[in-house]
Amino acid sequence: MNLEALYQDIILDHYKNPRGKGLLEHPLASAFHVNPTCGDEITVEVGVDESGGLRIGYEGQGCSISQASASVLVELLQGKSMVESEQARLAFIDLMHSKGVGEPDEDVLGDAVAFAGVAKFPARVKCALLAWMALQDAEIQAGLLTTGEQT
Amino acid sequence: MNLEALYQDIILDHYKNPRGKGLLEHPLASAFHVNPTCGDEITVEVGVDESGGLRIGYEGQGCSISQASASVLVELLQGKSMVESEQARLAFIDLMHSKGVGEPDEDVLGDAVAFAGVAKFPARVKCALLAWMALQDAEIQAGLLTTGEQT
Amino acid sequence: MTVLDVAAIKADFPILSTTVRGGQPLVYLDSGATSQKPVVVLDAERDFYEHANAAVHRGAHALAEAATDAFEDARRTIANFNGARSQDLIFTKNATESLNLAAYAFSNATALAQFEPHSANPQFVLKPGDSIVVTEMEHHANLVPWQEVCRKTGATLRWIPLTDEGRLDLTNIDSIIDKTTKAVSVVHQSNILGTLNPVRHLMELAHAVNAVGIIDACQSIPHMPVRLDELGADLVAWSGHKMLGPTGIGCLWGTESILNAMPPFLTGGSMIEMVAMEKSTFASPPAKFEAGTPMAAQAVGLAAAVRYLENIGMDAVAAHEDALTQYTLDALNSLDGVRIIGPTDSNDRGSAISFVVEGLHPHDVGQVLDSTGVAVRVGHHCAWPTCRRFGVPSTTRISPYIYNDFADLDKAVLGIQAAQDFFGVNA
Amino acid sequence: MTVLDVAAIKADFPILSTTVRGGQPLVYLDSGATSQKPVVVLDAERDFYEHANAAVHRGAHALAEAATDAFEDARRTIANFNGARSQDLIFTKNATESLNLAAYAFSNATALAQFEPHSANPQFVLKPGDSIVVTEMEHHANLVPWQEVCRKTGATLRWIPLTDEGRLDLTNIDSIIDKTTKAVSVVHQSNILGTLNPVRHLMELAHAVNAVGIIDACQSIPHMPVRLDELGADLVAWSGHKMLGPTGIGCLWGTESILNAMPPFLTGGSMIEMVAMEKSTFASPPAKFEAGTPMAAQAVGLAAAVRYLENIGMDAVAAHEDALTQYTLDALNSLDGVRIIGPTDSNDRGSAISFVVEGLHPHDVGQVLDSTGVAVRVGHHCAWPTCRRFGVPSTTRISPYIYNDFADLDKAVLGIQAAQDFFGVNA
Ligand SMILES: Cc1ncc(COP(=O)(O)O)c(C=O)c1O
Ligand SMILES: Cc1ncc(COP(=O)(O)O)c(C=O)c1O
Repeated sequence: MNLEALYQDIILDHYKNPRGKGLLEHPLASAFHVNPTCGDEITVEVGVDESGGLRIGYEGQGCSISQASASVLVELLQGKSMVESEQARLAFIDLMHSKGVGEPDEDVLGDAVAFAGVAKFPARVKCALLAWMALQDAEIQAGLLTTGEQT
Repeated sequence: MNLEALYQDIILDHYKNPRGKGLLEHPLASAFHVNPTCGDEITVEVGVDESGGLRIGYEGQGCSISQASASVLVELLQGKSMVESEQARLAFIDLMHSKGVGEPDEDVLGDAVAFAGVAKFPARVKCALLAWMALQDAEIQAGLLTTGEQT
Repeated sequence: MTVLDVAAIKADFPILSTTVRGGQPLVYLDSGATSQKPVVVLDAERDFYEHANAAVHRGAHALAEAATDAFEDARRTIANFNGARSQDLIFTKNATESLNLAAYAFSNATALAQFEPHSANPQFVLKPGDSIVVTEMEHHANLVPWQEVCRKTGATLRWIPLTDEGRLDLTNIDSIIDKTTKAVSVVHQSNILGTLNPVRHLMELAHAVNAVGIIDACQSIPHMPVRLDELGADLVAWSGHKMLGPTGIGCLWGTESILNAMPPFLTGGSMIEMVAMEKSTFASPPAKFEAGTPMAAQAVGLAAAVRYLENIGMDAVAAHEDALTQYTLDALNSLDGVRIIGPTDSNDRGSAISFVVEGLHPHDVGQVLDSTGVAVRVGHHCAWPTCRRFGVPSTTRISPYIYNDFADLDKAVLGIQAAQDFFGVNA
Repeated sequence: MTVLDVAAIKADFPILSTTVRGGQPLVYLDSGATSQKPVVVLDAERDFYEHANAAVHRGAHALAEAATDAFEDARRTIANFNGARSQDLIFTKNATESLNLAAYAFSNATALAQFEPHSANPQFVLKPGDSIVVTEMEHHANLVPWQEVCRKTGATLRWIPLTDEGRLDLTNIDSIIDKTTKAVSVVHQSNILGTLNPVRHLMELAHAVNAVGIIDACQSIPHMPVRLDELGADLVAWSGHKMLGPTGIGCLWGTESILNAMPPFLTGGSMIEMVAMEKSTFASPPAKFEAGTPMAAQAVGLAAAVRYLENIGMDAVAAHEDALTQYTLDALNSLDGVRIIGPTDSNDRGSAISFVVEGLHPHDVGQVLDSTGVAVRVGHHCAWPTCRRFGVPSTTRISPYIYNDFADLDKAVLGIQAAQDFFGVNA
């Protein structure tokens, strides 16, 4: 059993106690993404606060990995600058594509390092990435990110 | 080499000296058949003479087997009654589908027994049958044969 | 114990003695997605490549004859398995292509009708106001192609709804299949609910209004005796890979008259009669629907699979699966927090059993099972609208086959309980 | 001697050490129809079935992951072989399906335009007056699908004629490819004449009038280095079975923008984004064009074939074939009563060489060769209009590959002379 490697306590905790769940009052943009193999859904909304920091809201339904990943994302990136946020988002995508041999940087990824084990389960990588891809889409729509920066 | 088993002298003779080649003056019906894998073609025409015997004419181009088979057909069936002709035609088709183990009846098939060896070469069976299938078609069109009798 | 000697059967499938996830013996319960292959199938394919490989129907040399013979023998074997004539059996790459072939008959004939009205068979020509009928339990393969036909012709898609038990609700069937209906295409046995549908009756309703009747037999032909001529359909589609055959081969059976009436689908080599730059004419079925170099080795492999099933006997296969189904239903019905999606008793249902576990997402259930070596399918099983109908985003599905025994199902049940424990939802 | 160690290569192909027709060692010279398979390809397929077989892209268990990995690795390997990105490579069952996929983009978009004008990409919508351009040397697979498109849309088919040497006659090309032209689809290397066509130039002419440019690379990719991004095409089709791969798998490569613009072809599972009874949306390429359970084992087999070719090196393959071509042309040119159909010198031509023997029908030539163990193709080679252009009903074709040497070709030449003797036409 390598279940524990996948379902780190941090992941289970975020799954059972999601942080920052809920949509924004006045979002700049909203992106709805779905995992076509299992039907999991997420809506990610973005805005900008007075000090220029990112505002993120979300709603969704899905498995522990997809939901915990959304919760970790919001906790990690809420209020961050676009530069910091992009650094973390790209680091998370790299980690997910590392096939389990990546060395996550906790300074950049915070709780998201707990997802390192997911990268060993290719079929679950899509679950972990769902919110992060929706975020990218919402940011592009809001004009916070240009398509050239897509990964 | 089992070439001789396929290309019996009778076949080569009919190929080089085709009997009864040429179309009829006033056919009752005419059928054009083609072998879609090699492009060989035949036109078979039928009519009935004063004594009720079959009249057959043909034109075609193709390999030794298809052309010799047409020549043998005409020589064998020209002037025959429909009953005799059908007996021979069906016997020939049976022979061709015998995979080389059939015992051809020379009384019924005449020179056509020489085609027994062709049945061992599935790709050439279609060549040997080309004229015989066209004949059937022409006979049906002429009302000499009903579709129920098709094989 | 069931009627089959499962231990002996398992031994014929090399993959079933492998381990996964660091040493867990594989328990394969995902045969609804694809089946495993016995060694005779792998040997038959290899033997073809090593002794008979050549382009089928396109040559006159010794190998070309051997390849053509092997391919047409395979067609006879497979047709005969389902009581059909070999000239009525078309090889495709999978059931999805088979169903698209059927659907394209309608969109192609409709397009043709505009420019060559006399070449378009009116049976297949659609116009706004016409309808096509499917069910709410179709696999996407028997839904999306018909949606596409409707988008291209202006026809309307209708569907037979489901009861809460996962059966077809035929209450208003007269207003669903009516004189506007040009095609009725229904799944024989649902891959998600397990339901066995009254297809004969539906085909009769279709024919009563002169509609073409089509059956998706992907989940029935591998699991029970099916005589194609007794289903009452015009066209029947299924896949080879779900019945012990190789990937890359599917089948479409049709009556002689429908195959003659349908326009060709894929066009090119081997399906023609004559070709000129200006115009071509087409061969008779089945060649008419088999453009290009065919999947010859796969046809030979599927024939070996069919002979393997014939040796066991499809009655025995069905009896074995009935026993497994009853066993699984009993076990799941007795588990707290488990809800079966589909018929909960074993009447008129197959061995594919979907369920949800309260408080747990199917992905997580499947992951725990997987960690114990048990392979089940999680997701919407390409029947997303059916999931919606039952208010769930997805399900977990156990789908056993001839190589599974009660012990395999016990492991699955243990795995479900382990998942409840792991996520703490069994309190 | 050529650059390849043919004896060593032959040893990798089990079938090449078999005999035919009562003890004649097989000399296989029909690779233009289909190639033989090295043992590494057979092993790769078997290994997939014995260790990774599961439904690709449809499961989360260990085997499903292994199968998906193997399938996508195969896609990367095959794409990389031709300098392409894996997401631009679509798997089909054969080149014929690939070319039909391209052709159906036009007929489907045209039909859609009537009922959902905004969903139909104007690039693919045809109307009477529009034209599609092919050549007079197309394989039926790249001719009949376009004839069918024209029948369904009212567009006109045009073709580039041939010179007596079997080259494209571009004299009036400006009146063939003009502003009415919506697609130009041409064969890279002719399977009957051997001619290598100036496809880059033709693709430029196509793009100059905003037409979609399509190449049939069935006979080039197996035989020479081809970088897809350097051909200038929008879409390129080829088959796996002609390049040492299994039957049942083909490829279609497309530029990112064309694949995004084209409507889907086969629809069903695995190609969707969301499905409801009322409406579905589609996945991005390549999934968008890969409906149904894919030919996973065959993709893995084709990847092994590609690795085998990479080990030899495609430059070496091409050099080897050039030497065989020159050798064959010299031998045939010096035979009395033999006429080559196609270029008689080795410039811009491949190794497929068609010929006719005065006074002999190709079937009879082939039969005599076959009786000596030599397998060549006779017939119209699915290029019937090309035969007509040269005033012959059919030809005999020698088409060697990496496993053939000069001795094989000597045997073929002896066989032709034996046929002349046997039928007494060499007097
Ligand atoms: C030039 C050419 N195009 C297309 C095809 C069709 O390929 P397939 O039969 O594998 O679909 C072939 C081979 O048959 C060919 O040689
Ligand atoms: C009921 C049903 N129909 C159609 C299909 C499609 O079959 P394939 O994916 O082999 O084309 C499947 C399986 O995926 C199925 O279970």
